[in-house]
Amino acid sequence: SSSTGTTGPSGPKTFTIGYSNGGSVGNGFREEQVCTAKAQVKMYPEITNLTVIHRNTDAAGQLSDIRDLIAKNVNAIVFNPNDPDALNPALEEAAAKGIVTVSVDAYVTDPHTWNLYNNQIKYAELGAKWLFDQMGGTGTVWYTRGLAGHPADSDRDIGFQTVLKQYPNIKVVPSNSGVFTGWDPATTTNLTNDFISSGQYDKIQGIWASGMGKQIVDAIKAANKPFVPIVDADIGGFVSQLLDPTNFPGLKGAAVTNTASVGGAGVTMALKLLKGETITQSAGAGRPNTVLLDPVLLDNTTDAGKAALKAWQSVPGLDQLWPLSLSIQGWTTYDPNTVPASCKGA
Amino acid sequence: MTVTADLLLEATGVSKTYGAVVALKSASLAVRPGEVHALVGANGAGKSTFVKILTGVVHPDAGRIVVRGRERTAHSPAEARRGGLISVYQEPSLIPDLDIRANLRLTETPREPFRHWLGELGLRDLDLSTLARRLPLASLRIIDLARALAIEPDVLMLDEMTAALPANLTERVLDVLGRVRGGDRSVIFISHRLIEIAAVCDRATVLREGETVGVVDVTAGTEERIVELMLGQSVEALSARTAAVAGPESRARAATPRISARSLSSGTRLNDASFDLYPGEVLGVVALEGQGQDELFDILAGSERPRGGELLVDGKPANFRHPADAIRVGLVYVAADRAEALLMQRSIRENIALPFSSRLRHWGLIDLGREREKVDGAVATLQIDARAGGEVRRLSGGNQQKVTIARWVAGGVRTMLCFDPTRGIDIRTKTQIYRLLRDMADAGAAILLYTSELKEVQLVCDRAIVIFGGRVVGEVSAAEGDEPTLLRAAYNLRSESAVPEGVAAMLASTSSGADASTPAGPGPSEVPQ
Amino acid sequence: MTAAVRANRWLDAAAWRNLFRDRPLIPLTGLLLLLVITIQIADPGIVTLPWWGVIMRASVPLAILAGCQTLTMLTGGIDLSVATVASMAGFVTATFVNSPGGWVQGMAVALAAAALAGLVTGIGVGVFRVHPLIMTLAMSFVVLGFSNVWQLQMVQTGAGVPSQLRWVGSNLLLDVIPYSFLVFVPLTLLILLGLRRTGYGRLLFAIGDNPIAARLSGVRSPQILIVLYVISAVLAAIAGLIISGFTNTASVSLADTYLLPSVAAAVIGGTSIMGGRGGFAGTIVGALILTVLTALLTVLGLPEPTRQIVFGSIIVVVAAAYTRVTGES
Amino acid sequence: MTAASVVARRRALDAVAPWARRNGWTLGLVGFLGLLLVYTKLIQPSYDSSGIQGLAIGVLPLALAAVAQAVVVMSGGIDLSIGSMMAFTSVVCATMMKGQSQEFAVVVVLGVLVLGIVLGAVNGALVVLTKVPDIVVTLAMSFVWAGCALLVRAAPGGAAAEWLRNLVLGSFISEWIPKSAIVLIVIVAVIWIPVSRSRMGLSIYAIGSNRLAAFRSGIPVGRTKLFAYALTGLYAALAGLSLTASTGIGTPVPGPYTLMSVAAVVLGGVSLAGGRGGLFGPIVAVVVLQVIRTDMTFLSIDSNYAYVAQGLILVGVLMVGSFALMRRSRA
Ligand SMILES: Nc1ncnc2c1ncn2[C@@H]1O[C@H](COP(=O)(O)OP(=O)(O)OP(=O)(O)O)[C@@H](O)[C@H]1O
Ligand SMILES: Nc1ncnc2c1ncn2[C@@H]1O[C@H](COP(=O)(O)OP(=O)(O)OP(=O)(O)O)[C@@H](O)[C@H]1O
Ligand SMILES: [Mg+2]
Ligand SMILES: [Mg+2]
Repeated sequence: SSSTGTTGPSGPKTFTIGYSNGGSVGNGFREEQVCTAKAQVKMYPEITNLTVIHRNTDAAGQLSDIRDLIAKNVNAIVFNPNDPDALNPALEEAAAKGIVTVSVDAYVTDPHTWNLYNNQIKYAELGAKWLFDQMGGTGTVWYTRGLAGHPADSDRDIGFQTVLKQYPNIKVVPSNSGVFTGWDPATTTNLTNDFISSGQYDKIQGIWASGMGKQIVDAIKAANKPFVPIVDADIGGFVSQLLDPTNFPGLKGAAVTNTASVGGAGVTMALKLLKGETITQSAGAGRPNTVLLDPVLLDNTTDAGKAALKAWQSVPGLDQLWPLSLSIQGWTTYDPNTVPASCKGA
Repeated sequence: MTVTADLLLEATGVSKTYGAVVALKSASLAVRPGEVHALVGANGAGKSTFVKILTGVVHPDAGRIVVRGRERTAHSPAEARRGGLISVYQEPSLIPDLDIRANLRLTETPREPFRHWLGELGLRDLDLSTLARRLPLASLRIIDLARALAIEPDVLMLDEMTAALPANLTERVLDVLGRVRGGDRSVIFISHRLIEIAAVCDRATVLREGETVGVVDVTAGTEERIVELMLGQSVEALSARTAAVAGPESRARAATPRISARSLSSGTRLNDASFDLYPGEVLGVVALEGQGQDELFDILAGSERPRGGELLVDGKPANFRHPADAIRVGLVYVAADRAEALLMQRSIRENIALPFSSRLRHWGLIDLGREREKVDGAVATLQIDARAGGEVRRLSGGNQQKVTIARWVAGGVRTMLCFDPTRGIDIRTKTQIYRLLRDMADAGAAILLYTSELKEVQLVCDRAIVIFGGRVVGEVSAAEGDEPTLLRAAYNLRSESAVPEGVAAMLASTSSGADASTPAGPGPSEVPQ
Repeated sequence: MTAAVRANRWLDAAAWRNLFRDRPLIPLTGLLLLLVITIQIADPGIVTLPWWGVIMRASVPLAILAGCQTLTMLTGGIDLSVATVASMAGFVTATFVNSPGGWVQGMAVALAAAALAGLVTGIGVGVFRVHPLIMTLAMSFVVLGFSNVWQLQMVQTGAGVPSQLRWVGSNLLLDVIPYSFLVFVPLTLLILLGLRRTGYGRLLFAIGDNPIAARLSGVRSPQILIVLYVISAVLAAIAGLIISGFTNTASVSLADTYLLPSVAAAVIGGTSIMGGRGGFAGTIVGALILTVLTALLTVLGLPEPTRQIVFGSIIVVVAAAYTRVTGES
Repeated sequence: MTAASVVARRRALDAVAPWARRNGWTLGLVGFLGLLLVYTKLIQPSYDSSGIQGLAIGVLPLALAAVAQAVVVMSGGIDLSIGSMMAFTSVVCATMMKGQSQEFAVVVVLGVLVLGIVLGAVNGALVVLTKVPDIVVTLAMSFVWAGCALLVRAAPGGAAAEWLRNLVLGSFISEWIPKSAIVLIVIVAVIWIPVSRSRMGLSIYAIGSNRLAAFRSGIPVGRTKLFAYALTGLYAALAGLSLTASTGIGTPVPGPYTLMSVAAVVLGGVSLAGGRGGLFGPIVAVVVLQVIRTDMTFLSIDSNYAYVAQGLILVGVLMVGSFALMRRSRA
C-alpha cells in the first residue's frame, strides 16, 4: 500500500489527494468548498495532485466514486458525505489500504475517518434563539427548511426543536416539521409567493431560513409587504440585503456562519494526518476523531453587528449565492482573495 | 329472410354509431353452414365495422348475434376466437418484431395444419424464423390467412383479403376458399371485386349505408343486381373509356418521354427495367408478386436509390436522394400501403393539403381559402365520404385510400405513379378513378399504373409493360390486353405454351360470370385444357 | 348531423365527447376551475385578482418551458435539456451585468449559446436519428458541465440579475398583470399562429403523426427538426431569463425543478407524447393547473410526504378525468 | 454435391446471421467494454481484482434499474417512477431490518419484493385503466412513491442484515469473480429466462411491437401490460434492495436512477418504440458508463468536463450505432 506516499525527486515525501462531492453540482456552498480545497492545496508543495469528483448522485454513487479514488491509489480522500453510515464499506477498504479519509461538512460513523464539519445543530440553535428573542418570546414563526431527508437538514431540525421547547409561546407554521424548500431558489420563491398571497404571511412575526433567505426576502419585497425578523446562513446575497436599508427598509435579520471553507480545512487535516501530526479533537462532539466548527451569528440590529457583517464581505464581487466566510482560523492558510482564482484551475 | 335453426351464424338488427356517424343501422346477416358468403357494399357501407363487431373488436350499440343457435356477443377477439369466429383484417395482425414461429405460438396455432395451408397457398418454403417485419405485405396477408385456416374456425371472415394481393396469389386464395367450402364451416368474404365474388361465393349480403338491403344467390349474371342494390341505382355501363382513345402510336411517340428508365436495378429483386413513359398516356405495369415492381416504384418515387441503370426525366438524367427531389420534377407517388401515406390523427383536409400547403420554404400564413378550394375539389372528384370528419383514422379503409389519391389530384399532376390505387375501393368510385386517370392523361399528364386487377389494364391503359424476374419482358397494347394474355405474359409464358392449372382455375372462375364493369370476360374455350 | 345528435341521449353523450375531443380546452378549463374552487373552499377569500396575478406570474415560465415540450412532442420527441439551458441563459446573462456590454450583451450571448445547443441537439435528432430523449438528456449534461465551468470562471464578477429582468420577472401591473406578459403574450400568439396557420406548423404535426407519409409527400424532416430544437432551446432560454428575474437568482441549476412539471403540463394539456396531436393552448391551461395545484398544497400546509403524494395523485386524477371526457386513448 | 455443400453452407449462415443481426448491437457493446477495460489497465496499471469488485458493486443498482426499465420499455411503455420505487423499497427494507434478526431479514426481503410487485402493479393498473399515457402516470406516481418513502423515514438511516451486505461484498471462488456480479446475473436469469420463454414473455414483446395487431391476435393487452409493470416493480425493488445492501441504509431521496436507466436502456439497444431488445444489452451499457467514469477519475478529468464527456459519449455511441444501422440497411 502506498499510504506513506511516494518520495518525490525533490526528496521530501509527496502526496496525492482525492476529493469526493456527492451532490449539488453548481450549488454555491459545494463549489466554494471545492475551490477552498484547491486554494489550500496550492499552499502545500508536497501535495502533487488533487483529483476532484463532483457529481449529482446518491450515497451508493458516492460509494463507487470513493472506491474509484481508492483504485487510483491516492494517499488521502477528503469528502462531503451524502450519508453518515452509507460510505463505511468503502472507508474501511481505504483504511485497509492505509489511505487517510477525512469527512467534511458532515460526519461519518466510520471509526478510522476524521470528521471536520460545521455544527449544524448549533447553527439552528443560534438562529432560533436570536429569532425567538427578537420576537420577545411570543408569536408565530415560518419554519422553512432545506432538502427533506438530507443529513444537515435533519441535524438543523434537531437544534431548532430543542430551542423551540424552551419557548412555549412560539408557534410554528405550517407545522412543527416546517416546510421544505429543497434548497431550490425557484421552489422557495413560489412557496413564499403562495404563502404571502394566501395571507398567511400577515400572521407571522418571524422567519427561520436554512439558506434560502435571500429569495424569501426578495419575494416579500416584490409583494411590498413589511419585513419580519429573519435568520439565515451567511450567503452573500442575504448579507448584502441585511446591509442595504435603502432597498430593504426595516429588514431585521441575522446571518449564521456555515462556512464552505471546510474543503480547504479538510485538505489541511488530511495532510496533518499523513504527516502523523496530532490533532486536538473537539470535546463536545460526542464522537471520536472529530473537529467541530462552531458557527457564529451576526445581526444587523446594532452598528457593531453591521460593521462585523461588512467585514465578512472580504472578497469583492463574490457570487451572491456563495457563503461569505472564506477562511477558518487554524485550518486554512490561503488568502481568501485567492479562492476565486483557484476555482478557475481545473 | 327467415330465421332458420340450421344457420351457422345469424346477426340481426346490428347497429353502431361513432359520434354523429352512423356506421351500421339495423344490419343483418345470415350464414349457412358450408357456404362462402359475400358481404358487399360501397365504401363506408359498414362491412368492416360489421366484421369487427362479429369478432369483438368493436362493440355494437344494439343487435343480436347467434352462433350455432346460441346467442353470444364477443367482447374481445380472443373470446370470438374461442367461439370459432376468426377474421383476417386488411392490415396484417402479425407482430412485426417477432418471427413467424413466435407469432404462431402467440396465437397457439397448430404448426402442422399451418404448414399445410401455407403450402396450399403457395408459400411452402417459408422460413419460420424470419421476422414478420422483414416479409412483404402480400406474404404477411397469406400467413395471416393460413394461420386462421389452421385453427379451423367455424366462421372465417376475410375483410378485403385480396385487395392488395397480386393476381397469382389472389387466385390461390380463391382456389383454397373453394376447397374450404362445404363441410359445416363457412367463410364471410368481403371484396370490392365482383369477379372474385362470382368466383367463390354462394350468396351475397348487400349493405348500403349501414343497412342490409338484400341477400342474393350468386349465379351467373347476378352482379348487375348486386351493384344495383349496393348503389341503390341501376348502373349505366361503367366503362371508363369515354371517347375512343387514340392508340399510343399516333400520340406521344413524337414527344420526349416524361420518364425513361434505362436498365434500372435495385437490391436483388429488380435487375434490368427499361421502358419509356410518354406524356398523355397511361402505362400499365403488370407483374406477379415480388417481380421487382415495388422496388421500381420506390426508385421512381425517390424513396430508394437504384443500384444500377439510369433514369431520365423529360430527357434529363435524374438522381433522386429524397422523394422531394422526385416531386420537384413532377413525379408524384400514390403509395402502395395507405398506412404509409396517411396522417391518421389529422383531418382529411390536412392530409390532402400536405404536399402543397406544408412547405418549409415559403414562410408566412397558409392561404386557407385557396387550400379549401383545392381540397373540396379533390374530395368531390373522389367522392370521399367525409362524415367521420376529424381524423382520417375514422374513415373507412376505402375512403382512406381515396384520400391518398386526392392529395396529388388536388395539387395538379404532371406525372403520377400509381401503385394499385383502386385497392379496396368500390365499383362506382373505381370508375371515377379510371375516368380521372384518363382525363389527366388526355390533359397531357403521364401516368404509370401498377394494378393487381388485370382487367383495369384494358379499361384505362394505352399499353402495359410486363415485369418478370426484375426485367421488363414484354409490352402489351390495350387492345390485346385481355386477362388471359396478361396473365400468361405475367407468368412469362409464350402464348402457345400451357398455363399452370392454378391459372386455369382462375381463368375458369373469371369466366363464370361477366363483371358488370367488364366487357364479357374470356370464356373457357380460350383456356387450353 | 345536429339533427342526428338531437336524436337520442346516447348520441348526445357521444356528441359531447366529440366536441371535447375536438376542443380539449373546454374540459381542461373546467378542471382548472374545479381546482380553483377547491382552493377557495380550503382557504375562503383567497381567490382574488392579485392572487390570480401571482398564479399567472408563476405560470408564465412553466408555460413557456412546457411549450418547448409541446413543440417537440408534436414531432414525437421531447426536450429534457430545457431546464439546464434555461438555467444557463439566466446565469450567463447575470455574469455580464458588470461587463461593458451590460445585460443586453449578456442576453445576446445567452440566447446564442442556447441556439447553439439547440442546433447540436437538432442535428443529433434530425440527421443522426438519435432518440430525442437521449439526445436532449445528453445535451443537458453538456450544458450543465459548461455552464458550471463558466460559473467558476465568473465567481468574482459580481454577477447579479439585471434589474430589467427582475422587473419583467417579478412585478405585477396593478397587482394583477405580470409584466412577463410583455414577453409571454407575443410568444403565445406566435406559437399558436405558427402551429395552426403556417406550413412549418403543419409539418411538425405531420412528422409526428407519420414520418414515412411526411417523407413520401416530400417533407425533409432533418431541416424541420433542426429548426425545431433551436426554437425549443431559445424558448427555454427566454423562460430561464424570466425565472432568474422571478427569483432574482442566477444559478446553473436554477430551473432544474421545472423539468418534470414542464413535461407534465404539456401532457395534461392534451399533447400526445406519441406526436401528431396537441397544441399550445392546452399546454398553457396545463401549466396553470399545476401552478394552482402547488398553491393549493401550500395553503393546506401539508407535511412534505403528504404534499408529494397528493401532488402526484391529483395529476393522475386530472389526467384520467381529462382522458375520460375527451375519449382519447 | 457441390450444390449440396453450398446449400449446407447457406444453411449454416442462415442459422448464424439472424442471431448475429439481432444481437449485433450488444456484441458491439461487449467489444467496446473489452477495449475500455484494456485502456483502463493501461492508464492505471494498479487496477486489479479489487477494482473489478468495486466496479461490480458500483453498477449493481443502476444495472437492476436498467433491467427494470428495459422490461417495461419492451412492452411499449416507460416508467419514470423507478427511482422513487427504489427509494421507497430501500427505506422500507432498511427500516424493517434495523435491530432485527438475520432470519427476520429474510422475511423482510421477501416482503419488499412483494411490495415492489405491488407498486409496479399499481402503476400498470393505472396506465391500463385510466388510458393515460404511461409517461404521465409514472411521472405522477414518482412523486407519490417518493412521498411514501419520506413517510417511512424522514431522514436516511436504518440498517441492513449482515448476510444481505455480504451478498454483494467481496468475491466468489476467484477474487476476479465479484459476488455482486454473480448476484446480478442470477437475479436477472432466474426471473427473466422463464418469463421470456413463456407465452407471457412473447406477449410483452407483442404489445410493445404493435398494440392493435396484438389485440387482434387475441392477446389480453391490458393484463400483459400490467404484468410487465409488475415485473418492472419487482426489479425496481431488487434495485432498491441492492442500494440498502451496498450502503447499509435506506435513503428517502431518490437517486439519479430514473433517467439514467432510460439512457442505459437505449444505449443497450432496446428501442423506446417497444417490441425490441433484451436485458443483457442494458446491463453491459451500464457497466460501460461506469468504467468510463472510473477512467475519467484515473485521468483526473475536471468533473465539469466529465459531465460534458459523459453527454458526448452517450450521444457518440448512439451516433456510431445509427450509422452502422444505416450502412446495413443500405447493403
Ligand atoms: N385505432 C382506431 N381508432 C379509431 N377508429 C379506428 C381504429 N382502427 C380502425 N378504425 C376504424 O375502424 C374502421 C375499420 O378499420 P379498418 O382500418 O379495418 O378499415 P377497413 O374498412 O377495414 O379497411 P379496408 O376496407 O381497407 O379493409 C375504419 O373506419 C377505421 O377508421
Ligand atoms: N372509429 C370510427 N370513428 C368514426 N367513424 C367511423 C369509425 N370507424 C368507421 N367509421 C365510419 O363508419 C362507416 C363504415 O365504416 P367501415 O369501415 O365499416 O366501412 P366499409 O364498409 O369497411 O368501407 P370500405 O369498403 O371502404 O372498407 C364509415 O362511414 C366510417 O367513416
Ligand atoms: Mg372495410
Ligand atoms: Mg375498406
